[in-house]
Amino acid sequence: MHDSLNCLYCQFGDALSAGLLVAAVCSVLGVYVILKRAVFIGITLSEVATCGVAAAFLLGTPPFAGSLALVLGAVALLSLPFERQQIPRDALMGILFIAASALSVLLVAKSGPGLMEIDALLYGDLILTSRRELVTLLGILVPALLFFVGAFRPILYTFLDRDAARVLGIRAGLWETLYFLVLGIVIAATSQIAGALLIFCYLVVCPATALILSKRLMVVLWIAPLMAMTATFSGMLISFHADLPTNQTICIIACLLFITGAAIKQLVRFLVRLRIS
Amino acid sequence: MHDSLNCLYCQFGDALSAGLLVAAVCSVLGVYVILKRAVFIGITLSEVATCGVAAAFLLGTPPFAGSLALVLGAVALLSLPFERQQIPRDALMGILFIAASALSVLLVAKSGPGLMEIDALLYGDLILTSRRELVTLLGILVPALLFFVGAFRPILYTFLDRDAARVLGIRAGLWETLYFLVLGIVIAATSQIAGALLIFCYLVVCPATALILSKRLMVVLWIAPLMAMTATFSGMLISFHADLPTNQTICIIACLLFITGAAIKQLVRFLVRLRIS
Amino acid sequence: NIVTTTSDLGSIAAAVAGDHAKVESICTGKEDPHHLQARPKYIMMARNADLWIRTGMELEIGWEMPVIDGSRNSNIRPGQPGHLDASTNIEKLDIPDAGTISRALGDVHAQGNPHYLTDPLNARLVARDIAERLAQLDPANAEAYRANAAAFQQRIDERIPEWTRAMAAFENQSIVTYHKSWIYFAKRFGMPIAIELEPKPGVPPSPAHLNQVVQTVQQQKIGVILQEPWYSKKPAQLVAGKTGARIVVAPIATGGDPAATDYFSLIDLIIQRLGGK
Amino acid sequence: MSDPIICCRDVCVAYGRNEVLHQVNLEIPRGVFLPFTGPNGAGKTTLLRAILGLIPIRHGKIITPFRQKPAGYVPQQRVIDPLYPVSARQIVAMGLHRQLRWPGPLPHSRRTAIDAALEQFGMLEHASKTFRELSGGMKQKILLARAFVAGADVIALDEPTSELDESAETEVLNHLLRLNREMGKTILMVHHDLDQVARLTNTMCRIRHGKAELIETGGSHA
Amino acid sequence: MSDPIICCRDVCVAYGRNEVLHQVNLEIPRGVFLPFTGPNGAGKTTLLRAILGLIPIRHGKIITPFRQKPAGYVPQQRVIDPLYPVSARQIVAMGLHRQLRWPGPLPHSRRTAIDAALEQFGMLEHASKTFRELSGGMKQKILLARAFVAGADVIALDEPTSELDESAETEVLNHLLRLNREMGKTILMVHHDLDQVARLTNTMCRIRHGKAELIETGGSHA
Ligand SMILES: Nc1ncnc2c1ncn2[C@@H]1O[C@H](COP(=O)(O)OP(=O)(O)OP(=O)(O)O)[C@@H](O)[C@H]1O
Ligand SMILES: Nc1ncnc2c1ncn2[C@@H]1O[C@H](COP(=O)(O)OP(=O)(O)OP(=O)(O)O)[C@@H](O)[C@H]1O
Ligand SMILES: [Mg+2]
Ligand SMILES: [Mg+2]
Ligand SMILES: [Zn+2]
Repeated sequence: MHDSLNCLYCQFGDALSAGLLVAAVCSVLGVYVILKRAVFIGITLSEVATCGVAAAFLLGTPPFAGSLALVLGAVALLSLPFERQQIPRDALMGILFIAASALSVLLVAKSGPGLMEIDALLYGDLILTSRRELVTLLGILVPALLFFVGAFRPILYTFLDRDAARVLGIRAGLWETLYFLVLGIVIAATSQIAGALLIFCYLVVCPATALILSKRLMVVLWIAPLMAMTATFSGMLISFHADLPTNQTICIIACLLFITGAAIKQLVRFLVRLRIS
Repeated sequence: MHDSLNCLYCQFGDALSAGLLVAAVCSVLGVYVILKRAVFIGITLSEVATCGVAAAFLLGTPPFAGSLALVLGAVALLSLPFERQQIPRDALMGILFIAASALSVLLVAKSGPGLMEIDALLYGDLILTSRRELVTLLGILVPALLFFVGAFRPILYTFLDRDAARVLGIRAGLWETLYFLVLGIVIAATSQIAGALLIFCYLVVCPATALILSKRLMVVLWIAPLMAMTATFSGMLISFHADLPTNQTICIIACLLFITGAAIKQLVRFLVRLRIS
Repeated sequence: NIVTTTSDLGSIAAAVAGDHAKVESICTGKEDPHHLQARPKYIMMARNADLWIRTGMELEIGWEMPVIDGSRNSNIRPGQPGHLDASTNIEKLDIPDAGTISRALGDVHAQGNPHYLTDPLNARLVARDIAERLAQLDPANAEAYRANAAAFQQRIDERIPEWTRAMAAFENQSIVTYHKSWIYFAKRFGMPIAIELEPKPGVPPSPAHLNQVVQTVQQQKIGVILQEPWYSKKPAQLVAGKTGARIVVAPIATGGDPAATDYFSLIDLIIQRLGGK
Repeated sequence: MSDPIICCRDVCVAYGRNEVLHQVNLEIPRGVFLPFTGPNGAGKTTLLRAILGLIPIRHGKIITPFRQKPAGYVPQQRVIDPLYPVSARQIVAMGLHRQLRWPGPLPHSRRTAIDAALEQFGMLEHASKTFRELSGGMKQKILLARAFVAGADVIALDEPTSELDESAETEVLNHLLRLNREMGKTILMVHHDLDQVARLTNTMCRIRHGKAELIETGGSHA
Repeated sequence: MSDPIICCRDVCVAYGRNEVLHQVNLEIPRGVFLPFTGPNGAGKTTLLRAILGLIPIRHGKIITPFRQKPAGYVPQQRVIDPLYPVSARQIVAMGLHRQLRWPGPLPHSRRTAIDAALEQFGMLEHASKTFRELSGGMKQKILLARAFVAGADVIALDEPTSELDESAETEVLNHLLRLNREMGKTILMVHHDLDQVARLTNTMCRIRHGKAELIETGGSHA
């Protein structure tokens, strides 16, 4: 008997679809986030977005314009080629994070509405996804995924071996900037709908699991979204039935999958060692 | 005429001393944090500490024991040698961050006091430093600095070229673990007193400025604390006279110093180029 | 089915509804109602609700509308009979003048201070409003609801003299609070609030502000600093250290302390704590 | 020989204050086998990378045909980020980028080209290893295969045989000679072994004291 | 010759499933000049690193004197994190670690030792450059200086001359010979040029098919 009250899909169909979509796309993009060592870009950009809203309130401009402007600015800075710089990319990311958090508080301290109001504006939670937001997500994530699939080779080659890529006639700077741009837009949009922590999780935990499990990029790019979708589905189911906050449950499931993956990996290593000697 | 009401030192002498001390020590340790590409270790460990307190409440153990235990566990994980792993150190750091944040919420969701209450326990603000906390800081930071000065060469060599260091008879694993251990304790203790964001700032922004300004490690290790102490002093002064939150003001001053440093660097480069051609 | 946003409302609504309706509250009293992590259960609660009662005045601004939207329960949307804003008939305090409510001077509580349930007489009003609304929604039991509300009001009336007596010592004795959450309570018992520790919600106190607090405490010989458990005690400790004032931590919502099981025991507890017991 | 394929006019290259190349004038004829020689730190790598457009020049002009047809390139430092889970075969496939407009599996003709390039250096059996699982010489072989696979007109190699064993070295040098003689490819190769250079060709580019000049190898080669 | 200084018994080394060295038995006499030869990917680097204790062995035992007195080591891959603001001189100073118990400026005797090592490779004028500002050959020279500066008894070099120019290569090989003949140092050197090897010594260690064996070089050397 189908008891619709106890059926996750009947009750939270939109949230479920949104979750699976976001999980799939973000975890694919996340493989490159890890390889490019830009792991904390998710929370950095959400701090920057908060700061943008605070600034927009102060200037009286529309809040989302402010947050978009600052996020794009941050992304532009981060897409600079760091190969020849004296500090690594993540140091700049850390500085952006600090500057954004501190500036938000200062902006709020001197004027504008409170931090709560800003947080409320940027607050997202997967379970609260509405039909309209689902459509927005589709409108952003599907083109992002298409971009990524289409530009797969030039982006991979640029990241893998920038010099060789440039000799091959690949416009490395352009692709790098485009990649970070798309990533920035995806993060900004999805964080606001599904929650910053959850997006961070999709961008990092699931790709990391995939990278541990396989040494083949193609396999990694398939495992990562599968992991993310599994975590999303089971996380939503568990949070539904055990009355837990959804986003955090999904994050924990993803982390458990990571731990399982790492354990399997170690086990396989151990077995191989045993069999050989 | 000395107006003690308008004198930062008379009013907040302990806070000022604590700030200068924390600034000096954390920014020295931070040079290695950046070079080791562990930039976000500051906020990761403070998330982990929160999670530890939440777990301690659930288990009925003393809260700080819980947070210390988890922080040490996280530090132990992070001091694993990542040179041969399939994911970089900061990916694991990201995973720890996510797991800790999500777990705190879940732990709190089911029982114990609210998350806000835990955050309040771990809340730190430089300006609120008491005499007792200043003593605690001295007790932790002075040994930490001595350790770092004493173990300067083995740690540098381990981080610079692990294989060569091992051939030279340096116990690379030991020094790496010790370094992260000291760092973890320093971060946990100082964050609680001076605030997580401020410590993050000392660990990242000032060392990054120093790294941009000089190519000599010794100079970097002197510039970084000078920068940090300048930012602390002027930040406290400004926050005192302009009625702004202290921690955030210091962070912004440090970021401004970074921007100035980067600009000077670019200017020098430009001038050299002009003079040559 | 009645769903209330905060536990205070829940407690009052339960008293009014008696056996004729099931009352559930979203916040348990341990969370700050400003920051809430959505769970599927909240949406299920909203979905099955016949009456939704909120504190209003933007207290739940962060999550209320997403939860209602997510529930797709059109009966409880604002403006519908199934939606009751408990603040409707409250005499609101702290409303910014129309002239100053510009963005530049904006305030978190743009519609006034929403922490009005700390005044028992406001609870009295709210009980009546709830009874009227329930009577409208469920005419069959209208009399029962009105009777319950009257009983609740009578209990309040009985307790008021007792509470006032207990608070007599505080009559015209200024106190300091952390957040602007006690103004209704203070007004009721004739206890002026001299200053808040937090200059603005979410913004840490600046040194100048702390000085001002200390001065105020000294000048007005203030003996008590009152705050909720979810704020850090450090600022209060600093002030207390310099002035000898006593720090009182009291819950502000039903369920915020094991002893505060319903609205009456909450007020009892606050007064007890203030009295130093 | 025919008109120059690469032309440097008054080229200055500097790192910060350190001017490595000073007013270099160089015309490299099409179809030449040109070793670059000179002591360590003379600026051979710098010149090669400047020609390939990988480092900005302070002054002067470099004319190359690489916009139309990219060069093949074997860098001196065999560093590819070890984190990337990318097989040796995929690195060789990178050389075919121009011919692989679309994502997805490689077309058959490309696969055979890649396999042939791998086979030539005896790397076919190691094709599925990732870069960090290869030994130093094997890394060099993979980068050689990547440079050759697309059949570029100009191939620039920076000490391409430094870590190869003797037979592989001979094989690579002979292959380069064949490419040069039979297919008219232009070969630019930084190399330290002057005896070998003399055996391969009779002109070389000597880089010294910030200058580059074409000189006779003085070898037995006719 | 005297008793063995390094002794491998039944040593197996594997990366995952790929067993690179299988039951290697090797006795390296004290004071020998021992080139390691073999095709690319044979396991030369693997064996050297196993002897130095840098990679775990699956099976067997390796006895070395490196606990008491560390070896000098020139790795094959010249990778030092380019981010570190550390000068070439400081990298050479690293070799003296055992003698530098305390932080602070170097004592005078150490400074002269470092300068001498730098001078020997003509790197004195480049001593204040950071590692990433050096050319490939210069990097190799710095790592050589680091390995020599402490006067280790055993020096293990992995293709130490691969990117040196001809004069530097001769200089390094001659220096190694002097160290070996005059000071009795044990030299383990991976090298590909068999002619040179034959000129240097009459025993070499050939690594092939997972085995390592000491054989005659068949060279003219007496
Ligand atoms: N990234 C860099 N930054 C600063 N200086 C550099 C950089 N790369 C090279 N140099 C300097 O430029 C000079 C030439 O270097 P280059 O790499 O071109 O030499 P090379 O002729 O290729 O030497 P080798 O035979 O050792 O490879 C050297 O003095 C080196 O120190
Ligand atoms: N980190 C690693 N992981 C997996 N396999 C490896 C690794 N390093 C080396 N190998 C494999 O071990 C074998 C021997 O490698 P090694 O580096 O010892 O060769 P080598 O004799 O030094 O070769 P070369 O002359 O090219 O330097 C090769 O097949 C290589 O693919
Ligand atoms: Mg070179
Ligand atoms: Mg090798
Ligand atoms: Zn409030």
